[in-house]
This record gives sequence, C-alpha cells and structure tokens, in this order.
Amino acid sequence: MTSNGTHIRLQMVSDPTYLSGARELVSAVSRRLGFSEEGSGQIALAVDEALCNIIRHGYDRRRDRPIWLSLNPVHDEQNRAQGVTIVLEDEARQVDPEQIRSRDLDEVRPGGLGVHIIREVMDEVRYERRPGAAGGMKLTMTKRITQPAPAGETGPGPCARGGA
Amino acid sequence: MTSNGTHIRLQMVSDPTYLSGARELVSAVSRRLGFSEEGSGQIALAVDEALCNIIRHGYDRRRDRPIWLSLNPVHDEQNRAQGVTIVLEDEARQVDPEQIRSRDLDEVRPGGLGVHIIREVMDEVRYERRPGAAGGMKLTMTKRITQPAPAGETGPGPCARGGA
Amino acid sequence: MPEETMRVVTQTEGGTVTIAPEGDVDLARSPTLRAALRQALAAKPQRLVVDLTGVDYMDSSGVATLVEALQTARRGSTRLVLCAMKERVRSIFEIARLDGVFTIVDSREKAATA
Amino acid sequence: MPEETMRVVTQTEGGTVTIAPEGDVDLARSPTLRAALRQALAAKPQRLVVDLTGVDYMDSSGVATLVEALQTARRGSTRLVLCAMKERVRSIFEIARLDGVFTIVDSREKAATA
Ligand SMILES: Nc1ncnc2c1ncn2[C@@H]1O[C@H](COP(=O)(O)OP(=O)(O)O)[C@@H](O)[C@H]1O
Ligand SMILES: Nc1ncnc2c1ncn2[C@@H]1O[C@H](COP(=O)(O)OP(=O)(O)O)[C@@H](O)[C@H]1O
Repeated sequence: MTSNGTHIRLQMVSDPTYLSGARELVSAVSRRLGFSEEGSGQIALAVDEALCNIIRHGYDRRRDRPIWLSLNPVHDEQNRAQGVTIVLEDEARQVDPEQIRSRDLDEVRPGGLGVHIIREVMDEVRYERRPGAAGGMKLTMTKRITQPAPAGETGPGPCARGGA
Repeated sequence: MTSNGTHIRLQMVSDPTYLSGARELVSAVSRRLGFSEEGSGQIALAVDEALCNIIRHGYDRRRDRPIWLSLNPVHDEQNRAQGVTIVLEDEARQVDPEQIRSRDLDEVRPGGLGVHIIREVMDEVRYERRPGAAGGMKLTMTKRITQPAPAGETGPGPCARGGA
Repeated sequence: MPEETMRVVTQTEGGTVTIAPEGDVDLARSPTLRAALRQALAAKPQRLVVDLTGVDYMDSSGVATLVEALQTARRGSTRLVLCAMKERVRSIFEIARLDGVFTIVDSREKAATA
Repeated sequence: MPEETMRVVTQTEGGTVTIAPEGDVDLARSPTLRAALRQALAAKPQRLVVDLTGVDYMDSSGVATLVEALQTARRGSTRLVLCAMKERVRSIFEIARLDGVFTIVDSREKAATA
C-alpha cells in the first residue's frame, strides 16, 4: 500500500517562522514510523539545520522563496518501516556540493556547525545540484531505525498490542 | 513580505499514520503566528477531524490517495497576524456540501461528531466542490486570534521582547 | 503500511479492570483501544476504569470508541469510569456534550468508588 | 512578517545577571536571545547565568549565539555559566563538541558559585 509516490511533501516559504512547523511535522511522523523520541528529535534537528542553511546561504535570508521537503518511509521486504528518507529542494543559488562541508571543530567560534550536525545525526547525506532549468540544490538524507519494531508492527515498543 | 503565494502547503497520502504529522505542523505554525496553546490545539483538532472525514467518507479508507493542506496567515493592515486560513482539498467523491452536517447531539451514539467539532472550534467553515476535472472536495476554514499580539510582534505574550 | 498500534496496559484486580492507553488516540490508534475495551468488556467485569493519564490528545474517533464501550458496558451492567483526563481531552468531551454522559473522575483511587 | 520574538526574562542581583529564554531557540528566535545577551554583557557583570529551564529545543543558531556571548564574556572578564540544560539541548552541545568549552551546571544555585 502507498508504495508509489511521495507520502509527505511540504512546500514552505523560506521564512524562519515556519521552521518549528517543519520540525514538528518531521518529528511526529518519524515517531509514528517507529523511531525513538531521541531519533525523531535528531531527524528534526537535521531538517532544521538544512532549512536554515537554505534560508541563509541559498536565499540570503529572503523570506518568500520556495523550499520543498519530501518524506518517505524506507521499508523492508515485510513492509515494515526501517527508516526514513527526507529530500530538501530549493531554487536557490547552485554551489559545488564539495563546498558544503564542515569546518574544523577544534576552533571555538560562532557558526559552522550545521553541516557537521546533519552528518552526525543522519546515516546518509548527499548534496547535489537539482537538474532542470529552475536551478537550486537538492539534499537527500536517510536515517535508519536502530531498534527495529517487532514483526507486524510499526509502533514504538515491544509491549505494543495488535490493532483491531 | 511573503504576501503572495501560499506559505505552507502539505501534500500527504490518505493514511491515518500521517494525521499526527499534520496536527503537529498546524499546531506549531499556529503557535508561532500568535495563537495560544489552546487555540493552536483547537486548530489541530479541526484539521484532524476534517482529514479523518476525507479518509473515511471521501476515500473509503484507501490509504494511497492525495490530500492537500494549505495554510496562510491572515494579516491586518500593519502586517500583524490576525488569524489563519487552512484549506483542505482532495480528489475524492464529490458530495452536496449541504449533506456535510452534524447530527443531533442529544442522542448518545458513536460517531457523528466531526463536523460539529470543526464548526465549534473554527470561526468560518465552508465546504464546496472543487472546480476542475479531477473532482474532489474543498474545505476552507478560518480562525481568528482572540488575544491579538501587541503591535509589531507575532510572539505570544505581552512580555515578549523585541528582536535584534 | 501495517495497522498502527499503541501501547495499552490492561490490569485486572477483583471485579475491576483498568485500561490505560498511552499516546494520542486518533484514527490510526483508536482500533487498538477498541480491541482492548472489547476484550475487557467481554468478561463483563463489575467495573471498567479507563485511565487517561497517558493520553495527551484524542479526536472524535477515540471519543466514538469510548461511547461504544459505554453502550456495551451498560448492556452488560458494567460500570464504566474515565479517570485522569487531561484538560485538552476534556474539552473535546465538552464540545461533543458528552462530559455529562460519562462518569469522569480525577484519579484511579476515585475511580474505584465512583 | 515582522521579526519573531520570544520571551526572555532578565534578572540582576548583585554582580550576577541571569537570563532565562523561554521556548525553542531557533533561527527565528535566536536574534531575541542575542539582543538580551548583548545588553547584559554590555554592563560587564561579574557573572552571566543563562538559565535554560524553559528551552526544550535549540539549533546551531542558538549555539552560535551562546558561543558569541562566551567570547564577549571572556573579553570583558565576565564568567558565563549555562544551567538547567535539558538532555535534548545538551546533545547538540555534545555533537558540536562544545560541552567541554562551556561551564554547564544543573541548577541556578550551582551557577552562582560555578
Ligand atoms: N544550502 C546551502 N547552499 C549553499 N551553501 C551551503 C548550503 N549549506 C551549507 N552551505 C555551505 O557550507 C558551509 C558550512 O555550513 P554550516 O556547517 O551549516 O555552517 P555555517 O552555515 O554556519 O557556515 C556554509 O558556510 C556554506 O558555505
Ligand atoms: N469529506 C467528506 N466527504 C464526504 N462526506 C463527508 C465528508 N465529511 C463529512 N461528510 C458527511 O458528513 C457527515 C457528518 O460527519 P461527521 O460529523 O464527521 O460524523 P461521522 O463522520 O462520524 O458520520 C458524515 O456522515 C458524511 O456523510
């Protein structure tokens, strides 16, 4: 079921006011897919950091530009959620993906932490230029559930009971 | 700023798993627009009930059909958020909008509460057929902030301090 | 995706069964609550307490599940009591004008005698 | 939309200024925290305590704001102490390897002498 197409797609303007909405969406969905509270919080943090970077570096803090977030569960053969893949796309300035990288953390100074945080909390992170005339960047991130839910359940714990 | 176009647009599949994500998105954004915790919770409840009805009545519980939620702040002349408008659209069976109504609540029986709840917590509620070949229904709901934020602020309380 | 489940703790002590669902009770989760309520009611206990301490949110599918349980309970002469309902959950009972239909008390202790 | 604001309670007692932001400190809100920190540091107090009891979430813009405050504090010989940091907030300091750079204590009481 629902195997084709995107499960969740959010289009938002590049206004920091809406960061909390994106975080709560992503974190609530991750919980339901079987991530722990800590895991869901980490996914929300990675999404927040990536959105901040699009707003600050991609759009130079303009608040009216589009950002797209898509979210899909990653399933195993038994159709159990194993993780989540999140894609962020924009129409912002294109940069060399190699240039999107963390600084040396030994130096204590404000800033320069976002990319490090994203790579630390997610299992796979890939930046690329978006194909097509509109330009923009594309970020694909995946995180796997470390404690898989027991067979036939997407709920969080081993004590969850079967549905009606 | 950001006065044209939709601020937030969520496309989701008609799977109840994603209801909590939609609720948390809507409630977090409403908080940031200046609604109280109670007001934000009511907006999330109305959205949940309307989504449940689309899933149950419109799509007969199919889990792979599309639903769109758009959210825009309602502003006054000074660009302060005064409320929020949320539009839900689907490609489900079209019904006479007059038929979407609450039952007599004096009778105690399961079900038949959703439309009543939506009308109770939102200030304006309008159901209509979606124009266009794809069919479907459209629900437009508005709720106003009862305690408007003080001048120049979208934050929640009278003690909020000005930004940098 | 498989039917989503939630944790529901069921406890039996004398003639009283206590059911404590944990998490938001919405359309995805109310089938789990319904299954637990039906199972408990099938034994026709004297008293069925639904402890809502762990429920921060409920929509009308959760309310419908409890109304159904109330009807079954009455037929079987089981006393159904809801306890520890959070303010946000209570408000949906009020909007649905069901706050007077259910017996609603603050705590499990009070539910034992309500 | 106008710059978003958050509640930040500032309190002065002897040589100690305590700042308590309330709510999520993200890109929308960190400018408010920065303004409060700058104002407090301008007076070069002996001690600046940032009480994070009310902060459930912080992103790297909030962390950057605190690093900036730490640098300003050191230049002005102000002792900067963070207190009552929630687990979720601490984890971002750990990921950023800044948990050893800041003085972080459990409570306001401990912050007075840390
Ligand atoms: N979405 C983006 N578009 C363009 N450049 C980016 C983007 N995200 C990150 N970068 C680049 O990567 C660098 C490191 O980002 P980050 O670790 O978040 O620290 P900071 O944003 O504070 O510099 C940025 O300085 C920027 O040059
Ligand atoms: N999205 C919708 N599409 C079609 N019919 C709807 C929709 N929403 C509500 N309805 C109609 O309105 C009635 C009342 O809805 P509601 O108050 O939510 O109670 P219930 O769904 O339990 O019947 C439904 O029985 C249905 O006939």
